[in-house]
Amino acid sequence: MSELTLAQSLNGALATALESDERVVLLGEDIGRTGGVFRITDGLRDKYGEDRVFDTPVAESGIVGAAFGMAIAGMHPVAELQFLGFSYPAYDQIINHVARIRNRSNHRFTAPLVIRVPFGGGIGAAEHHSESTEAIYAHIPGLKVVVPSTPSDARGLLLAAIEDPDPVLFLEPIRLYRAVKEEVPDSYYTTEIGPLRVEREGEDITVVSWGAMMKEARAAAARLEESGVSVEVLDLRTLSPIDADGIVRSATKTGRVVVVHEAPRTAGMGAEVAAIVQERALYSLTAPVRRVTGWDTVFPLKRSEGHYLPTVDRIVQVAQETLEA
Amino acid sequence: MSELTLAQSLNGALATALESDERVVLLGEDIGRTGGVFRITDGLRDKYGEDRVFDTPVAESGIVGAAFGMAIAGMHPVAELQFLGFSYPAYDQIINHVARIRNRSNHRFTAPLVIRVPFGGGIGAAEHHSESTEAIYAHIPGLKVVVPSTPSDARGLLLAAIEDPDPVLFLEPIRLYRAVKEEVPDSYYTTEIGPLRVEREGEDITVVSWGAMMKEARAAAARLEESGVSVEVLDLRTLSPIDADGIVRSATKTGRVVVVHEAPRTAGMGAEVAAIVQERALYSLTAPVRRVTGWDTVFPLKRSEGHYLPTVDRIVQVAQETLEA
Amino acid sequence: MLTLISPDGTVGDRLPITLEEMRRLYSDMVEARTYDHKCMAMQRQGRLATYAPFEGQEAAQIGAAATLRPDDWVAATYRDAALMWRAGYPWSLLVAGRTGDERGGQAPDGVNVLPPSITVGGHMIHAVGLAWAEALRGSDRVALTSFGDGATSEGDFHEAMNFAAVFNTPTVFLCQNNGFAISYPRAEQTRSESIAMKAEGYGMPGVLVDGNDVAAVFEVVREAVTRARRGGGPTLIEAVTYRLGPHTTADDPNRYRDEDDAVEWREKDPLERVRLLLERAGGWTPEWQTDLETRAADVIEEAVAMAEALPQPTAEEMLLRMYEQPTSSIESQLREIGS
Amino acid sequence: MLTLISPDGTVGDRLPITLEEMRRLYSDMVEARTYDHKCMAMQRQGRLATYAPFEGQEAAQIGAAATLRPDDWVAATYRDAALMWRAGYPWSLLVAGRTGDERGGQAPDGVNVLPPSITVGGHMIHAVGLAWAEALRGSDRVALTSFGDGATSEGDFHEAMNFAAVFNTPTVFLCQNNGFAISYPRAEQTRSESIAMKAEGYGMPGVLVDGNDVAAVFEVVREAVTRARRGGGPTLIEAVTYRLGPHTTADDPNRYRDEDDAVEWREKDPLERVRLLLERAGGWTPEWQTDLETRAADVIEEAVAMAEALPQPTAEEMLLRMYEQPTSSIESQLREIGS
Ligand SMILES: Cc1ncc(C[n+]2csc(CCOP(=O)(O)OP(=O)(O)O)c2C)c(N)n1
Ligand SMILES: Cc1ncc(C[n+]2csc(CCOP(=O)(O)OP(=O)(O)O)c2C)c(N)n1
Ligand SMILES: [Mg+2]
Ligand SMILES: [Mg+2]
Repeated sequence: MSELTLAQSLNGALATALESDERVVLLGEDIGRTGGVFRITDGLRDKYGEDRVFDTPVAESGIVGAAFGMAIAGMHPVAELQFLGFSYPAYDQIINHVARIRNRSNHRFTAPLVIRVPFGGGIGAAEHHSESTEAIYAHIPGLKVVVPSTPSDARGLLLAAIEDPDPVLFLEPIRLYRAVKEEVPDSYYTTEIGPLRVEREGEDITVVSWGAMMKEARAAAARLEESGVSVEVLDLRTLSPIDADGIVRSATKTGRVVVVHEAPRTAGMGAEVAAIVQERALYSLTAPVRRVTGWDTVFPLKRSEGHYLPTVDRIVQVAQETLEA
Repeated sequence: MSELTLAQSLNGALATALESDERVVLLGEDIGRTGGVFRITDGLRDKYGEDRVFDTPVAESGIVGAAFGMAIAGMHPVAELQFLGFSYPAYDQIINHVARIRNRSNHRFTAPLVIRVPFGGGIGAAEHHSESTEAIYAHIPGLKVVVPSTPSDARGLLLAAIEDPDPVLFLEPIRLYRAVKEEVPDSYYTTEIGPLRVEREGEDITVVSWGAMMKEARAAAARLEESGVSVEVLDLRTLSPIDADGIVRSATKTGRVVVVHEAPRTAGMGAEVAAIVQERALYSLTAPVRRVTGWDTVFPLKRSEGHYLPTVDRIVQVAQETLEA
Repeated sequence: MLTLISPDGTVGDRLPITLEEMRRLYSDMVEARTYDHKCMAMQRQGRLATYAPFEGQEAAQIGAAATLRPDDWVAATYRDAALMWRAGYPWSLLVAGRTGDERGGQAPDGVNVLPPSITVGGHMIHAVGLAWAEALRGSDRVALTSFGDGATSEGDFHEAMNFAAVFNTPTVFLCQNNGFAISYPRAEQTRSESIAMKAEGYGMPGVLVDGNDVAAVFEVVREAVTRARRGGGPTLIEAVTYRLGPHTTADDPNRYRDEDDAVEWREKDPLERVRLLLERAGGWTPEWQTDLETRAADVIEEAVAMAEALPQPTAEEMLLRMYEQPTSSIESQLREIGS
Repeated sequence: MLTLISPDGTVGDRLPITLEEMRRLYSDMVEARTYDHKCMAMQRQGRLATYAPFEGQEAAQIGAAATLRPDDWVAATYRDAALMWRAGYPWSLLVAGRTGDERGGQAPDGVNVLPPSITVGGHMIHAVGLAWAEALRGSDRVALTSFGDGATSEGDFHEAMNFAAVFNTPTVFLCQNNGFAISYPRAEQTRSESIAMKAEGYGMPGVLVDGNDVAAVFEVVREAVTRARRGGGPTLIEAVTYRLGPHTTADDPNRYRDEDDAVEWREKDPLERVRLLLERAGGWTPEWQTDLETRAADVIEEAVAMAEALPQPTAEEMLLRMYEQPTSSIESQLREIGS
């Protein structure tokens, strides 16, 4: 066990994967010499060699396409894209090739690769550096989308993603990289892709979130508990496949659901959560599922970030409205 | 007035736009010499010249990026991408540039361009030729997403899209190109982007759809009426901005909603419709909003198309379950 | 541009292969053309979905594939049936794919040929990744990727070429420049004099070859394959050829090209020149030709029969084909279908 | 590679411009460097978001921009503040952008400079579309796009170059090869000997120039601009230079490069060589230098003050910036914010 940040835990998980499976290679922009813009691959090239950890030209489609070819040939590549806002040049490779090869070849060829991407805002970054467009990936059949929010989940989910026989998009919440520390086992363990994690049990209302917004979700829950409300907090952890049963279980119990995400509201993952809840727990609902989300705008620059990101206040307010409905 | 197919109506609208606004130019793969794979631009290069209608190299990002530059410089380009499955190489240009320039330049530069894309399945086409990934575009702030399903809407919406000061993704239902004929005015008219169209009024249940699935939605409604059910059918026509008020109005009236689309269910636009309805009309709902959609799979090849596409039977069955709920 | 066999069947001072090998290549081209004609006919009968014929491009495809080892990788396109077949992919699966059946994409075990890429340009980088993986684990397999002149305009072509050169991967890029991308002529596709010369911009050798000359194609591809196998890195080869038929069965070439061109190119037919050469060398008789054609027709008929005998695919298969283990969403949709 | 002014300030037989023009270029470079240093300082004080310094690249940027007409188009990057400014973009807006304010992207009316592209590679094709539009309506405006060595690996570079050549658009491609893409050295980015030579693969002229020599840059860009203006089509220019500072304020160059390199490149400083030249020609005095620096400092301080005086942007502005007319979704969210 070591007390680790999320960033350290990811670094450790990658080291473990490189150590335990020779099919694992890492590739991406600046991940070798500098250890990546967030230093998640720090030290790995020195330790595991230039034949395992590759700096690449600036070409996202190339990175994913090459990793895909390697995966078909039997390797387990872990590609890094620097920010989710720079993943779009690779969108075609992901949707038209990576996610489809098993289908297209009727299981003959498969693409066990992981695409790691830092995502989300809140650090006053430049344009395109704060995106959280998870919905456009969760909509792709054949791809799994995973989002850890704690150091120990990060390790378990990343090792599970690398082991997975199918491709996984692994989204890393930038704002949490160094925000929390937790005891993380040093052993090789995996956390199942799919099931959500009940972060906190409660009776009156369910707050559903993932990634960096878990911080606000937790804080809002704590605030609400102070005024005597019992809040159940769910960390989805996996957006595709989404844990519909887990969400419905909680919604049925509390009858009230608030879903929180950074992405714009329209056609975001909050819609899917709301759709599932009303589909399967309508008669348990005492209030509509409400969405506390980013607005339908481009993620703004530093000075307006506060206008955009869901705050603890907004979550608490919407939760209270939901409780009063 | 002329009796036109949807394809002919689009061709006429493009001719009208070229005729009435010299800022309009057309560009895309094979749209000049051959009039495009679906002949939507047939004859336009001969009539309006090689300086208005351009065949381009095979490069979707280049087509959209160049059209974007032209739009900033004051033209109103209409770009064609051959199929929605080939739009992904241009996704980065669309999300990171086209949809953002107004925001990024605080209104100084704008991109009044239209990206026309045939979409949807049902004609036994090759892989990638049957996509309906409208959700990944509707999620993009700054972009409008329009989908006509009738010849007269096609003309009015396309002219409105070309006039629009902001970028519009214009999705054309392949299966309907030549499936219906309708009287279409020859005059210059626009149909407002945004408001849905009530295709048929009813009291007992609302069926929401768009694009090619309108055909099945209509047929299902007709079938249900035979058994005495009064069905309201909504054609969304615009997916972004979505006409939430229009949807809620109908849902409030009928209390029962079925949404139908071809795309995979998870994180598709049906989720947004369901989310809106339960958010704003929960207490009017007598049954959950149900989604009749494609499965969470790649759109299959010809022999399995029937397994994938929502059928009239499936819609009727789900509507009946909703009515009995 | 390297030509070894002229359209009239005469050769210069050398041929890279024996007469017997040449007979094999000829026989392969006859079989491929038989397949192509059969598919065109089947499509007209409504038995196939859209079909993209390769008539006129047999030399480029057969000549290239003949240089490969059975365990090499191939990433090719919708128009590369001859190439894929010569690399080990059964005709029956190629036909099955064209009937609209995903099972057609399932190469037999041991055949390292990817299902044909329908997107233009996206698959070349896969051959870079495949080759890179082989090099990393010390095998001497190479990856060959085939694509058209139009595909060279896609950004992915650029990224693939650059990655291959930067990482020195054993990848052979085979561009079949058949004059058109659907209706768009090669002369407009790019202003560079040749496609082969684009290789220079990546620090990679580029070779221009007569794509209707099976011996010349064989020679230049073999050289590239050998170099790649020995760690010498990637090569770009431009095989200049012509698509004699339409782009696909949905296309009408009269809209964009002069049929005189096609007539001219028919005179450069890749099969006929080899036939003339073989005849002159005593390696061809009308009886052998009849024999070849009969055998080819039988082989293709059998393949068609196999493809058409595949049972109707089920909805369950469609859902189960998405992941190794069905996810919760697939499982719930399976239940929905079952009900 | 064309050099006109050597690092020691000596010139060959010709200079493309007068002494007075040279003084202007020098003065501009001093002002640009003042801005750069100021931004680095402000970032350390927490007054700016991440900043990407251009120190060492002033000659490439000022020399190129000086060739443009005020109505020409510019599509440049996060590192091109000097270029954008010389093309008419006010320092105050450049600073505003760096404080994290979208209003910094709003070029004044008449200034045809796009907001800096943060994505690598995506903006070059915009300069193709801009130039194409101008050519179509018969204006003689050109579009210049600036980008780095790393950007040439993106697929969009390829598509932009190809479209420019195919449609003969009046576009000037200026690659500032500053040796690195963050930590990735130019030698690995591509195996081609130069970036300039990539132009050939598109049938476009490619020119290699000493990017630290403002006169040489001016000359080759002027030639390209003139050709483009006269309908002669696009040009690719590679200006070889060096980023003396870190990639951005978040970067530590010691992780990937030898500081000796930077020392060596400091000796090729683009300002110093012009100062030496001017001094020798009687066009430079220490008093003038002090004057320039004082004036530059004042100008930049004023720009900073303007940027920092911009009122806190509102949430409403953020929503209203998405469309000309707010859509129904924007309107309902405005109401939500208001409540
Ligand atoms: C990404 C993408 N864009 C567009 C298409 C539509 N399309 C199919 S074939 C083709 C032309 C390709 O030309 P070329 O590469 O020369 O190959 P050929 O068909 O001549 O063999 C186009 C544009 C596609 N399949 N994929
Ligand atoms: C599409 C995209 N991918 C990755 C990045 C992250 N990134 C920012 S700058 C940079 C290096 C660019 O190098 P170069 O083009 O040489 O320009 P320089 O920074 O040296 O001026 C990278 C990879 C980005 N901004 N956009
Ligand atoms: Mg071709
Ligand atoms: Mg650089």
